[in-house]
Amino acid sequence: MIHVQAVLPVVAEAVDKGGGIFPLQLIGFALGVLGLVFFLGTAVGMIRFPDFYTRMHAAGKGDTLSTMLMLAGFALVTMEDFSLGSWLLVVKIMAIVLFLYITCPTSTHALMRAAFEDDEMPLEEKDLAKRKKK
Amino acid sequence: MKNLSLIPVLIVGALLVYAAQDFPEWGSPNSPASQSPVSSHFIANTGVDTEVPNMVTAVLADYRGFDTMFETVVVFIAGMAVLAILKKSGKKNPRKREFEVDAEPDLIVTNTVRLLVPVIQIFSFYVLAHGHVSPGGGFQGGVVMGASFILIALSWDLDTALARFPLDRCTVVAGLGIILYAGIGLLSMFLGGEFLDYAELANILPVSREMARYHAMLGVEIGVGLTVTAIMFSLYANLSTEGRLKGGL
Amino acid sequence: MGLEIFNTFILLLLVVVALVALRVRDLLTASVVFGVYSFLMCLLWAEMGAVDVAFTEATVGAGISTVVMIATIFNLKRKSSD
Amino acid sequence: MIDWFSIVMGTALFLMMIPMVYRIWVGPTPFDRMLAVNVIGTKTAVLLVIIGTLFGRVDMFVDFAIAYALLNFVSAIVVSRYLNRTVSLRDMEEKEKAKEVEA
Amino acid sequence: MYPIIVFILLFLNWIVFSGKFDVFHLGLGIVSCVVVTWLSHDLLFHDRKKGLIARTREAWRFICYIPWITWEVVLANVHVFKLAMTRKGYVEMVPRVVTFKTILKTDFAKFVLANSITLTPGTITMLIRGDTFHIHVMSQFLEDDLLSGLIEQKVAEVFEPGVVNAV
Repeated sequence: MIHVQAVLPVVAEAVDKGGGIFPLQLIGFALGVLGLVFFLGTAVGMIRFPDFYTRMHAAGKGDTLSTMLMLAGFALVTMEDFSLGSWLLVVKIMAIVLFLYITCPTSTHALMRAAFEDDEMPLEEKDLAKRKKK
Repeated sequence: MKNLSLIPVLIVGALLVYAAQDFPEWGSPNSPASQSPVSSHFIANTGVDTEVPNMVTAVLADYRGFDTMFETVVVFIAGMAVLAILKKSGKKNPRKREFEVDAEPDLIVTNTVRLLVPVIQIFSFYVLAHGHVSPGGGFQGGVVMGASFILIALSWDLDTALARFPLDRCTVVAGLGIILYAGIGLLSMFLGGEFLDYAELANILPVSREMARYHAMLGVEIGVGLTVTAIMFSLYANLSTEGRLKGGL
Repeated sequence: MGLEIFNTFILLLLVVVALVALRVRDLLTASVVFGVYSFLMCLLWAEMGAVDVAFTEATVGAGISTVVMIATIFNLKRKSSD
Repeated sequence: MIDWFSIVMGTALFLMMIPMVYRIWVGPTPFDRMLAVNVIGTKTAVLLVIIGTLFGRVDMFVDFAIAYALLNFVSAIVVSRYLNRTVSLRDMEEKEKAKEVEA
Repeated sequence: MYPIIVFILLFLNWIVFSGKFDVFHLGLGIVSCVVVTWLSHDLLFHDRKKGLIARTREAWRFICYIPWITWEVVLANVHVFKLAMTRKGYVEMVPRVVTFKTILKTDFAKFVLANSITLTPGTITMLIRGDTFHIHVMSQFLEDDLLSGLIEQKVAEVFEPGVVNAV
């Protein structure tokens, strides 16, 4: 932080001020940590699941919800007062959540369809059992 | 041989890491970049001269406006070069693959694109118009706008996108952007200043000299945005079809 | 302090992703992996405070570069999968 | 307090990005790599908001996050489209060859 | 009439993005909203036969639908978390593809149904061909849950109230 203060006085001032409303901040912290927990599920699933299709389930769902929770948490944490400006910031952050709500399932579906139409990807349970044994 | 080439790579890498120790600390006020008179001059004077809070935009579009103009011209020339080369090669060897596949558009993807393309376009206009107060500007806005047309081409097919933005109109719009940029520069020259000296525009606009620079920068950014939008889309349309403008990705 | 930690992580991941982009044989995969490289570069610029550069990297990296590369690859022949 | 929260969240996110990069490095098929790329792209939006909180200028950094949220799915669509086209082209060429053999 | 609705929606969007209320920026907003409406007003609201009142009712029902689907998303994540973290869930996993026919008619309703299915536990839409949905599911329990058709009914209530009564 020291160097940042030296170069950008405006930024440093804003960092030092760093207000916030305490009860809202607590909710925000809780939401953020919850998001991290769900993202942990995704990360473990990405490593542990046996084949591409099941990994897709882990990634496509955990991604959406954890991002939503974390962004909502940060929207609450950074809210300084109830003025119009900070409300607009919250709405803007929630707009990101809305866009993700539309785009995430779409990209999941697009990748799934691509894999399904490509011949090199096996789908049967036998292949899965083989991979599990390995 | 492959392993042998690892040795010079490692030596050069070690030398670079060794040399990196002499760098000034990150963000240190004693570094040469912070101590040069130019940057302190800009930090002190951009707000007074132009009333633009974002220094990067002020420097890009006003202090070194000549440079930015020719950067836009470079983008334009790159697009035209791709067009010219591909048009020629398309004529010479007509087609390697004889088949054109018309894949049916995916229902989910097309509906998502229907919902999102207007939002993307309004976002690109927002980025372009607020280049003065927040990061952004003509180039970024143009790229986002071009991406929205590419998205239409990807979800239906190229013909749908070309019906919205035909390629000959693309060329015209790209040229128009540069003409807008150079026109603002020439206008300020005719009003008695230097080329691209926006402050002279205060003679015809009902604002102060500082605000004239502010508004002229917006016009310049619009010019850059028009050129970049058109060139990005025509780049995609030409590259994906080898210049034939039908079928393709 | 936080920014230094972020710096270390970003640079570390950046090197790994660059190595993957070199190592992969499939052109399609290489260009997609290059997308990650541009995401991380955007984070690096943002974290250093070069906001306009970061925004350019974000729009070009996410919107244009992958599309144009894959459009070019489509006109070549797909050689090998990985 | 906000600073500490942001630092901890950001560090945790970077740590959990390591499995994704592992998936990119190992990934038996190209699709695994693309999946990981997609997840990293979404998380980049969150990390940008976190960096903005550290700088104290969230209103500025939110713009990047919106750009990522809007444009991140482009690469997935492109890949899907590319494979769809190549597979159907391959099928058509095979059919054409079969016809020639019959003739 | 529809272009005007599109213009108003886009202008709301602009206000959220911009956050500046002086005349200059609002004027820029109006100009750019007009341009975007001119460029792409035909993309939003594909089906233009419905009246304004029916649209408003539909929008209200859709807003009521969002909390339910959000709760389903949370359940989905708990499920995936369980599968990833515990040994028992890992053994239970039997991936398969399920095919069913939908009662929904319009494209947008199918789109909402497909995305809702993708967001709910252990199911991802793979392909839509006409009325037929091909869906990848993780286990037997989830397949039964999916084929009971709860989500489909909810979506039909939102977009096509007539269809539910007919069935």
